[in-house]
Amino acid sequence: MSNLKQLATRQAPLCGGHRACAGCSAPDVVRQVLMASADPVVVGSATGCLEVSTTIFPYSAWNVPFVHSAFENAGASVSGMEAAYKSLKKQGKIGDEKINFVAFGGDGGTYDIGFQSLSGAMERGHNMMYVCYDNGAYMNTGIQRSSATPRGAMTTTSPVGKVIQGKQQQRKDLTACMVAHEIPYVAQTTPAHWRDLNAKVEYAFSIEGPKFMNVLAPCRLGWGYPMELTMDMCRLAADTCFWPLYEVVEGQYKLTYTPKEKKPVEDFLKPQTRFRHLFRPENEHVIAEIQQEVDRKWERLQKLCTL
Amino acid sequence: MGELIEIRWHGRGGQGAKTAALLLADAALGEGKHIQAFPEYGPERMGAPVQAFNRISEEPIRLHCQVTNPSIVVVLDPTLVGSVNVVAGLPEDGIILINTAETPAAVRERLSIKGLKVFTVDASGIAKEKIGRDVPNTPMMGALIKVTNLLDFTKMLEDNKKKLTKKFRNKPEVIAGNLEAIETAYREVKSE
Amino acid sequence: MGKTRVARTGNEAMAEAIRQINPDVVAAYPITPATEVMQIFATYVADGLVDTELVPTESEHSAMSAAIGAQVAGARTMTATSSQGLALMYEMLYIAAGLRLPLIMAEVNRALSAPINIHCDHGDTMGGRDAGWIQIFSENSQEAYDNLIQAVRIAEHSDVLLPIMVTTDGFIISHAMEDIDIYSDGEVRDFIGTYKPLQPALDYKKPITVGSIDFVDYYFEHRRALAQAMSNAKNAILEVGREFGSKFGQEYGFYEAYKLDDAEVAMVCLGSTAGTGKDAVDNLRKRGIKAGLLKVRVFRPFPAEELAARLKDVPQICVLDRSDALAATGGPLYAELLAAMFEDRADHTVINRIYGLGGRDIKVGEIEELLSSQVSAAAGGKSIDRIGYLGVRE
Amino acid sequence: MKENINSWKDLPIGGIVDEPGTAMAYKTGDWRTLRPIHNSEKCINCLACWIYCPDSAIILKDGKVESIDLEHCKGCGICAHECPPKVKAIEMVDEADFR
Repeated sequence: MSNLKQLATRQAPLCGGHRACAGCSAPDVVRQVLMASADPVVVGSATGCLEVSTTIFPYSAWNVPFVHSAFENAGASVSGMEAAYKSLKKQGKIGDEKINFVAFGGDGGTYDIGFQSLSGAMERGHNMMYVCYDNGAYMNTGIQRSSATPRGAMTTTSPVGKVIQGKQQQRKDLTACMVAHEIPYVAQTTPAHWRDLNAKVEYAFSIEGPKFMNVLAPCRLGWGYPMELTMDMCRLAADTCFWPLYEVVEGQYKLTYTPKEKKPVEDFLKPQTRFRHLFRPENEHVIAEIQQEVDRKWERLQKLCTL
Repeated sequence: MGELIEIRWHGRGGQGAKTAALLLADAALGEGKHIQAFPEYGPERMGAPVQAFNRISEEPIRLHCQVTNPSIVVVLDPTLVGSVNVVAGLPEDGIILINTAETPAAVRERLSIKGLKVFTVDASGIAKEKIGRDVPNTPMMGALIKVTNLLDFTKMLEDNKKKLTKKFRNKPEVIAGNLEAIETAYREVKSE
Repeated sequence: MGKTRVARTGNEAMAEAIRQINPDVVAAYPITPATEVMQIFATYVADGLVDTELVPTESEHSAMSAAIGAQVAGARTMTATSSQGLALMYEMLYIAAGLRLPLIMAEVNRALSAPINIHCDHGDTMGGRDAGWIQIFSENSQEAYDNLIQAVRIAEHSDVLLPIMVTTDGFIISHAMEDIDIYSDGEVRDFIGTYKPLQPALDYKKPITVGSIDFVDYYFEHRRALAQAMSNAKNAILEVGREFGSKFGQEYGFYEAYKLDDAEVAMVCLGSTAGTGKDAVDNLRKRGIKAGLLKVRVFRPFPAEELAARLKDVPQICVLDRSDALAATGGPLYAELLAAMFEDRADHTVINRIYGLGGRDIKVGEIEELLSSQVSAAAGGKSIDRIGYLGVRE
Repeated sequence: MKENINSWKDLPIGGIVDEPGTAMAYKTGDWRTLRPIHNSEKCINCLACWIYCPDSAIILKDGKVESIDLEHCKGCGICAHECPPKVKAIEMVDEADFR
């Protein structure tokens, strides 16, 4: 694990001048992930906020090679790049320096439209890391629900109406889906826990094969909280066990952070306007159900960690 | 343009009609002829009646349509006779060669065939005896050459020997069996 | 020059060409009738006969996406597909062209659903005709093989840098064995040369950003450059076709004319039907009808002027389309050929200006200026460019 | 790469941006309504502001916070909020005071 002084000596992968919203966490995810690599990186990306805001022609915020082609194909696109690297290296057409291949996608490009492409890339065993920056909705197109949107959240396609109030379904557990791929490394973290993130990414880069990181990425626009609280939102997600920090190495679960005191999920929901309607008396049962779900999953995770 | 010979093969899915067409094309190519070999494609699976086709010519072949008026028909499976119209499109002087133990006269009577030159050979019987399995397509090649003079028999045999040697390097008995089967069928094919 | 005459199906011939090209990366997903191309090629990979990394993706969309990734990275990359597979790639076809990647595709023409049908028509290729891919049709296995070899040089030509698809007719060619001439590995490799990517993404010392977003300020200019590349492809196709002829014996151009010089009636078509058509022409001539045939080899870029010029003196023309544009105006070849020939024969002057791409504004004054300049050109007997652009930064 | 490309003929092939970090030429500082003021006397150089700044606007020199890149800082206030409570070396002040 590197400390901040060491990380500060690394080349900044992303410069200023990009058009992400003020207080956006996605650039933090990118910077922290890529600075954890001591070797050169080549980055691929799904269409989404990150890609759009960082590559407005002729302005690119990327200091490293960056390739975007479409929304649903970051897994496939980076697997092609990795195959090219293997082929050209084998033939002596390029040098044999190690390159770390990283794919970034939002929850839309990862949980939903890009799920098949991600699954294929992981199954084929490419030596690459896929990082999902999960902000829990299709923020780039104006906050529509995704399968990562939590139960109860208000989005533009899961609005609060007279008979239906917010998203009716639980979120998909993508991290678990990736564990089921039996790849060498799967982890979940947040950018607020930079030490945790750094340790996970450094480890991931040290091993061969496909790696997957699910990184919570608060969106102050879609979540509706004051923009300076971006990192606090991550901490609340971890401390309420809504978003536990853990890793799965070769199938072995390990919690990498246990809150000193598990906070009620209300603490995570309350500061966000997307959950505001849940605090009306008639909806309080939804919060109770969300809490039950968080508890159930937290208990299961703890059990998995003892296996 | 030189004479274009068109052949239709009838068989059942999995029985080797396509392979027979490919083998014949390959042998013809070995004699410097221009060739085509193609199966009929549909959703048929193992056992269904299928067809395959050949075109053989001294000149380059440009046609890319189906063969509807072959001058030669080869029937690999005797049980097809009567259930599939195997003589469809054959001209008056067309040739039909059938894998069956029956005589040409018996087949002609059973199918009420008028005109045509009918030939039969018990290719399955020969294959079982010489190769040990019912793979009628190689002996049928021998019979086909006997009744059509399409290719030089000695050269074809030589060509087959080379290919079989390559394919069955470790099974000399299969090579010998195949060659014997071709020769036997060449000798035993029955005309009217 | 070493030629070997062999018996090959269209799929085998394409797989043979891909083996000789020895691409750095091949990414593909199986689909009838193109499946065999990759099946055969996979055996070459398994036997170590090529240096290729084979990426057997989970869909055609991912196959094209992986191919794009590989080509962007700096690898010479190929794929093969048909029908629904090509349709699933459509989104990525446009992107491969927009990114100016000289990808090479072996495409086996098959009808599109519904109803599902595995046999040949050209509807699949036609669906991608405006995607910015060069499209070359093959009459037989020999042409499929020859065209794929030329495709590398055309796509990678420095004036072009566009993806290219070489098509064959499904089953009719793909699964039919024919005798063809195969050239030696060495000569094919000399002909295609080595691939030198312009700015490979793997070059981390010179980081580039690929696939950025354009707003109204740049999109039209990027598309204008793409259009120019397609226009430049015409010369490259002829140049490569001539060089191929001098090296391997058979020269290729935009089309093949058969007994056309004195023809009173000519058929125009794409693909394998041209061969059948030649036999029909011979038969008609025996019957005293002066028939001829024009086989269109290159559909994109569409050689409009050249085709119109070649058919100028033929009074009766019959266009055979193996696909329907479902536009109530006939097939695509018919529509495009008709447009090409209209210019010489019509009483009207019809010009075309491409405008407003990527949201670029069009103003009242611009329309006034355009129409008035057309009127005054006509009044003054001056010529006016038939095709042009309005509002792009020249 | 030229910032204002006039002709389509001058564009890099394939729409690529052929140099890294060209976004530095684009100033997002004018998005700001609050301005971070860094007090180097209070600063303990823990670099929390640097690791969390989404706009790469914390300028370091020899591992210490030197200044804030006001040409690109969008004024989100994460740096001030993440500065340890006992340190509070960054203060957000009204941008209007500087106009």
